[in-house]
Amino acid sequence: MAEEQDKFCEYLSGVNPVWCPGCGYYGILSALVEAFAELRLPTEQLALVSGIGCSSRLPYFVKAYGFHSIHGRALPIAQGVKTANPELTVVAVGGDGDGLAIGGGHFPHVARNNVDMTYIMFNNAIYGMTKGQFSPTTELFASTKTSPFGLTGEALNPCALAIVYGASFVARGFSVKKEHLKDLIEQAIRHPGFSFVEILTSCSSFNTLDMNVARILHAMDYVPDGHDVSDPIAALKLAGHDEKIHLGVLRKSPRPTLQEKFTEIQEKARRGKSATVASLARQFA
Amino acid sequence: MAEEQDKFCEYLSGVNPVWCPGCGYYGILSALVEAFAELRLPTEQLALVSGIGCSSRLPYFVKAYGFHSIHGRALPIAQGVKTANPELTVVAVGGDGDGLAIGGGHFPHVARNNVDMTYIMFNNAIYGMTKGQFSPTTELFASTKTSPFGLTGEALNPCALAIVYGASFVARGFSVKKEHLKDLIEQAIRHPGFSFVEILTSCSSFNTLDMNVARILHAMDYVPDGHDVSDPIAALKLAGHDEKIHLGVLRKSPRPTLQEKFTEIQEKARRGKSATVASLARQFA
Amino acid sequence: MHDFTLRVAGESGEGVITIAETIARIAAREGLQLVTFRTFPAEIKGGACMMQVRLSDRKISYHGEKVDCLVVLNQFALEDNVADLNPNGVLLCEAECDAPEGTFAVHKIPFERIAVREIGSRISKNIVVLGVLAHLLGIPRKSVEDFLAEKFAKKSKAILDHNMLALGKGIHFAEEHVAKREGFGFPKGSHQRQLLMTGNEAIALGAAGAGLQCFFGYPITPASEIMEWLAAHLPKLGGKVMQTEDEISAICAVAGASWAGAKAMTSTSGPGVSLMSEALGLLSMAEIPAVIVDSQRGGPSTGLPTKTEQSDLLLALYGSHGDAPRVVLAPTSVADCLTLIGRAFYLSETYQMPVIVLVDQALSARVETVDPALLDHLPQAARLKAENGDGGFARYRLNGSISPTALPGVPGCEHMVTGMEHDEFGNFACDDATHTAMTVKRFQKLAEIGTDPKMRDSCLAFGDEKAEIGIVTWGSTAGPVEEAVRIAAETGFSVRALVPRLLNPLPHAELERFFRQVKRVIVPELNFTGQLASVLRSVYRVPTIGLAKVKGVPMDPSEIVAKIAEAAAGLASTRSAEHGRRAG
Amino acid sequence: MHDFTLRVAGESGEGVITIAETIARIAAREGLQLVTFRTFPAEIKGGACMMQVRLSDRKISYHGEKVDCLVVLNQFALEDNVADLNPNGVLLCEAECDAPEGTFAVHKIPFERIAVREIGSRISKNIVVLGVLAHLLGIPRKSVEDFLAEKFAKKSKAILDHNMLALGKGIHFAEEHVAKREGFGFPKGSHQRQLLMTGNEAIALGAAGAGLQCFFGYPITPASEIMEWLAAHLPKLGGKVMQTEDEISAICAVAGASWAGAKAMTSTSGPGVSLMSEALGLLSMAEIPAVIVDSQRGGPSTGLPTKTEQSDLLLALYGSHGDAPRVVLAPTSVADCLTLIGRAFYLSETYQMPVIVLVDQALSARVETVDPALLDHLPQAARLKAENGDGGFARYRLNGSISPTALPGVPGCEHMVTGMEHDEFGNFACDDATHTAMTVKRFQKLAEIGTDPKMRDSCLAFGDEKAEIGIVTWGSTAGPVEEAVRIAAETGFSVRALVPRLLNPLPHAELERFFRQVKRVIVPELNFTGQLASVLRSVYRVPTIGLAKVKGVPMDPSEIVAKIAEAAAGLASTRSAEHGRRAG
Ligand SMILES: Cc1ncc(C[n+]2csc(CCOP(=O)(O)OP(=O)(O)O)c2C)c(N)n1
Ligand SMILES: Cc1ncc(C[n+]2csc(CCOP(=O)(O)OP(=O)(O)O)c2C)c(N)n1
Ligand code: SF4
Ligand code: SF4
Ligand SMILES: [Mg+2]
Ligand SMILES: [Mg+2]
Repeated sequence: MAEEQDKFCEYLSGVNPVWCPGCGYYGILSALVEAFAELRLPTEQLALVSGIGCSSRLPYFVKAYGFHSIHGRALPIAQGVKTANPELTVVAVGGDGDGLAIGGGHFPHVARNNVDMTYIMFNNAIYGMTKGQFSPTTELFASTKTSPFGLTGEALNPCALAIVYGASFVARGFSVKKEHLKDLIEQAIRHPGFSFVEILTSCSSFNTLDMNVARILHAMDYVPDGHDVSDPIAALKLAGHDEKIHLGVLRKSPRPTLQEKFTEIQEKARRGKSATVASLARQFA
Repeated sequence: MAEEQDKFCEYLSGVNPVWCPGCGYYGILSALVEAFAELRLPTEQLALVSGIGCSSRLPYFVKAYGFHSIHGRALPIAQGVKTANPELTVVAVGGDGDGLAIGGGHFPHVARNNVDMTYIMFNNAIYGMTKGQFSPTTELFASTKTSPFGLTGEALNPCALAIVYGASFVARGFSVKKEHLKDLIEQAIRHPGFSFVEILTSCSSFNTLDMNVARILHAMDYVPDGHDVSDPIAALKLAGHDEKIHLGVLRKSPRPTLQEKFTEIQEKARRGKSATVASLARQFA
Repeated sequence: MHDFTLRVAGESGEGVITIAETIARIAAREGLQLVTFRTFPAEIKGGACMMQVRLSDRKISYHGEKVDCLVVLNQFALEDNVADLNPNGVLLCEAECDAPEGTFAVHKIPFERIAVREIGSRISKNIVVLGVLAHLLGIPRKSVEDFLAEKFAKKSKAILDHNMLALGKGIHFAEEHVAKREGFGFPKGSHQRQLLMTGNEAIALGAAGAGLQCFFGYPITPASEIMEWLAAHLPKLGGKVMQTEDEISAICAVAGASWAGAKAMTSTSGPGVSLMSEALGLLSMAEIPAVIVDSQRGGPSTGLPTKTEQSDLLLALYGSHGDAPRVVLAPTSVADCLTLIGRAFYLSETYQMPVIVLVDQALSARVETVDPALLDHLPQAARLKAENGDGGFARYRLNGSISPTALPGVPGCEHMVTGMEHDEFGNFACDDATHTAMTVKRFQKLAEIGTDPKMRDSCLAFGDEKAEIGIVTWGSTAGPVEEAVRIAAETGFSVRALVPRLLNPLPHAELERFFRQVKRVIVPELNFTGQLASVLRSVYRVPTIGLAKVKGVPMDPSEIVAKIAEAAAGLASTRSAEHGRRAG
Repeated sequence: MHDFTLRVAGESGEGVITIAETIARIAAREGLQLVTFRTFPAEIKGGACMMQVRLSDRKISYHGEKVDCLVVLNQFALEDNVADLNPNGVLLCEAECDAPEGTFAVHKIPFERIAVREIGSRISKNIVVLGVLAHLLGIPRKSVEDFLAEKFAKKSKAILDHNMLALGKGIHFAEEHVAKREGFGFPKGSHQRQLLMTGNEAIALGAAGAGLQCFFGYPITPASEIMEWLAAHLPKLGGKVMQTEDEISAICAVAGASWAGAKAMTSTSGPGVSLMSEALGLLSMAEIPAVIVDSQRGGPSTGLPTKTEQSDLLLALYGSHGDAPRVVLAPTSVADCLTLIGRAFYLSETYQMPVIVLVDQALSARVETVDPALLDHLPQAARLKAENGDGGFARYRLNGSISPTALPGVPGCEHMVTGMEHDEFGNFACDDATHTAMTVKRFQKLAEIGTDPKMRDSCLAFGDEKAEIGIVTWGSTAGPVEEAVRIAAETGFSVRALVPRLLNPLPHAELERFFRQVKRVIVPELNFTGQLASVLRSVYRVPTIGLAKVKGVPMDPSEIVAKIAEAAAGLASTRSAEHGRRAG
């Protein structure tokens, strides 16, 4: 126990989280570092990349190489990190606004390129950092600061998006179900290729309705045992919220990672011969 | 016949298309103006918005109010147009690169907000304008100018995306099947809410493989009669290319449009009372 | 007393802002002029915060450097703020605090104990403070009671009673323990009720008043409140407000809405303007009106989101590829926010181009009095429009810089607008002659704005018209500069300050006249590279004395006064050297 | 003849470029120096096009204003181009053309008929033209044959034979009908094989040579070829090239890859740079090396994608919110593209900041000779790195401007990089002192680059060192300026030109010395607002004589010579006025 605690602490930077009391993110942070500890990942091999938002502050609190970047750009940055150094364990974290609003254009492409990394989206259905405007996943809490008379759009479903984008691992967790969440994160990191984990979590300051703990505890269910993760249509069905909100691994579709593709490309390009800059210059002679 | 021809010409601006000989876009242009003619839309009520690409040149060739904008931004601009003047028939056109690569972040949001407009994507699976780099839908023609040794990513499926984004009308046409296409465009324009039409079309200069006419004629099939357009899962199944490439209307999910939401919001805000700037200022007294 | 400055400081959540704002609201009702200042904790929740309120019976433009009365709710707040208390001021502190020695009067007051013991709720503390202040500053009890009654009108009677009780306890305690001072406290008001609002509220209200129809935006500190106010109120006037998925979408939707005929606007901060760079160029090229508000914060990048800075000027001027003209305005006060947002709509609609309004965090957030009459002067601009046509509409007619537009829907005027270079009809054209003619047309607008009679008042000026020491500044730094000029005059330095509120095109006539007259030019601004100074040097080739700081809060008048003294010394020594040479 | 200029013009798709490029390749093999120029039709396919090749036995920097030999394949091409033919030049035109009267020699040649009738394929026309040119310009038949043999080495023997036949027919026809002229044609080469490449190829090759590991980009005219060349070749060296979904993704992936330790780069044109504005600020703030190439095209907005312009300078300098320093380099020739891309990696890696390299469509696309030895001089820069640590790594150590970094993977140096203002450890800090100290640190780098010994050669200079008329220009306009200075000297005007290749920080020592010496400063540049001129005025407060044009093609030396003459006249009249005054 004490040893577990120690292992856990090894992954904390010592910087105290700035989150509000009661914020669901505390639970996520601890599930995350426990997963790191379980996987015995060397801290120096861990690259945590985030955008901007309360959730994106997470890297400061973890002992790892951390990149707190700009709003919505965690994914392309993470893709660059992994491309440059495939040895690293790359994890991108961020909010629903960061990932589905301003950063929503990058998600399909990093997924379809199967960058071998894990993307963890903290879905609190609100913009926490900017104090309570609706996000693309806001559904129940209709009268946010920028929608005082109701929302205009239907909410997006992050897991359904990830599936259609071709993410090769898609799972949904809940900040309150810490053990389950830890396990999902471990699986996601272990999975070779692009892994997506949506975490339902409540913003205690600005939206306690959408991801209300009691409500979700009531509405949730685990992915049924017989679910075929290789079937995208089955995964899409489970991803929907219609009856129950399903927690667990929804989809797996293993295929070559971006890194493997790069290796293949380099081999094809070389055709067994080695090249130098001087040899390349010869085409201009 | 001559009268039909006249009607058709009424919708042409007189500017000659700059497309390559053999480009599939000629067929699309004629299906489009025939649909306009069929619908008897007054030219001055037509607002055509486009981004950048060969396909985005279309508005120049049509008699209408046209906005040739910047790469990837046709949708948010069109949303602005419709918001300002709900009377207009707003049609956005553009390429697969314009809409799914640089502009891919806007698509989910205009769809989920159900802006009452029609978005027509010319899917030639290539960047035509910039002379032959792969696009997010390139699949078969692997060795494009920027992927000489093969592609790294899986192709995206525009109709599947539109369905998950909550587009309230989703259809797929083929530039060669002009009558069918014309009919789809008509339906899309008539549909209240956000309508999406993907058009398969070949780039005669830079990609004749992915949308090869003979190949598609062989692989295509029409949406079967019994298909339930109100079922998103059924729509997603048909949207896939696994066995056949299905042409026709895949999905319809009528719901209040953005304009209707705005009206509702204004009513709620007013609570039956009328306001003036002076009355609003009183809160600061 | 003509002028009185109060500061309240404590922990975020303790009611600091409520106390200061209540005092401010009551003062505004009495017809006093007000400028306030507050800090924002960088923490997501909690953290130190303070609010300062300066009241005067005359027009003021700065929140005051020293305070006459300081209220602190804890020891940290005391230590952080006591240095700013006037030697003959009054310190009100929570009873447990360790007050330092000083010439000021100190009153330790058990605010919290009174609240907890006598009223039974810790959150009543702020009303107790209010009671003490009412007594000390000589605010009529009735004014405070009326205000509270209005404020809690929609709450239960019990809540109101509760607050009235707290107020009474505060007043009562003060009457017993706090000696009132002659001439200390509220100046006499004009009794002409002033509006009291933040810069962001002034922008939102002014935009509504100028006819804004469609607003698109994306939340960002410190601009979000503009969108939030509009979301709550514009629909009442039939307007539409929409939060988009990002700033690119917002500016593009503005472009679309504006093309379709609506007065359209967005508001953001630096990161958003950076993202809008490409679309801003489209607006210049396609000649589409648009109003963009940038509430600047500490940069670069995500920077210091809750701190103020004036470091987006060069971005506003030049932040697009190609030669892309845009108008830049910079309000100097909250009232000016209201006025200039109106002007922004006038200029964008008239000249068919993007107009960027630069404010900053401090101005966006500070509460100030605004004369309600300003609302009546907001322009109701209209675009030059063709009402019908018969085909072949020349949207970009080369006949002067402003071509009539036709809104979608007008029969016979169907036409193209485009971000590509184009001929008069909007068709792509890339020959030398067309590109040159169209570029000239687009830039000609700036020249015309420079001589637009409606823009004659583009500069503020303070100080001695004959002074040899000059100051040019912009935006919210105008306040500290005005104060500095006043202080300098008292100390015997004669200074003239000029504040262009139109930064592109610059008001050449005024600036040239100014530069002909002054011998030294100090340019105070809240950025590192001296952005306005660099533009002035480029355009007028005047030497400038930079006073460029990135400190996160408004400049102190004393920093400016010090620079004035330096410049004066420099001038004197040059003069005596010259004199020496002439004598020698 | 030391110098010879050939132009080929016709319809896109007719082989115009092949003809001119073949001549160019053969000349480069002979060791001649070459500068070329070509236009790009704005149409998606087809449209008028031309390519010009200037050959010399000395270093040249401009493609030539007048041509010695003009080959036109149709009447339109003839009419568009004949005005540029030297009075004693030679016109080769398709037989049906209507050649105008002139002092030049005219040869009507049935290129197409020969191709169709005698070789049996219209597309052989270009080889027939080549044959005629080989004869007229005195190119050894063997050189042409060798070249063709190599070019078609991988094709079937039949194809090669076909082409050899066409070549023979061309030469044969010319021998019978086209009189050779003494001293007309190819100058004598040095026989030191030169590389022949475009500016875009030089950038790509130079980047590979400087150690580029990861490239991310998005296609855009006129920069796409950089990415395309790299996609085809960098993987051979173990590098990775990826087309991203947009420019924002590209620059962000560059940021990520660079942070992880790779030399990383992107290339784009103006619209892409506008979109990258926000992320560029992140690179400045987080102190991450990155190389960004901007091949400028006509603006603003989508503008004139196939035309050249130098109108992104101010964007490159100032295009981010906040005070965000970046380095800006501007190569002046194709060879310089190769050299300066190497320098860009050196500066970005050494100073840990973004470096923008500004080229333009004309330079990107033009083919020029490059000395192969330049490849050996490309720097192999390395970042200052900590190799291990024991926790608490101070990524932003305030000890000089360059703090050692640690790459992810190094044990014990785990740390944060961030776009927020931060303390030495990368933790968010928003106090005045930290923000000021870190801003100073970030800008200090620019000062240090200014005195970096590796950057001593930051300026090119031509002309008379004692001249009173000065020219400052940048980028590809250096070529026309060098030519203009030479022409002006011949006409009796003494002129000195200075071309900073480093535009931020400016090479102050050289510029200041220059401004002390010259009495007039002309600033030719291809934009409307005079962007470099405005910077020079701001920094040095010198009066400038603008020569700012947006014409879509490189400036003509004659335009510059005219301005020189004007300036000289102005100078003379001032002088005589002064003289008069002194005499009076
Ligand atoms: C370009 C840009 N636009 C806007 C912002 C302001 N901003 C900061 S965080 C945020 C949204 C936060 O919401 P989310 O991503 O859901 O994260 P959370 O705070 O809820 O964890 C916004 C809009 C910014 N920093 N940069
Ligand atoms: C910001 C920006 N980036 C890149 C470009 C260059 N560009 C023009 S069109 C285009 C893609 C065209 O492909 P697609 O959208 O599929 O249209 P198509 O030409 O195939 O019809 C690109 C990358 C641009 N104009 N602007
Ligand atoms: S604002 Fe919401 S999301 Fe942010 S820290 Fe507070 S509770 Fe958590
Ligand atoms: S490049 Fe392709 S898409 Fe563009 S016009 Fe030509 S054939 Fe059509
Ligand atoms: Mg959120
Ligand atoms: Mg395409």
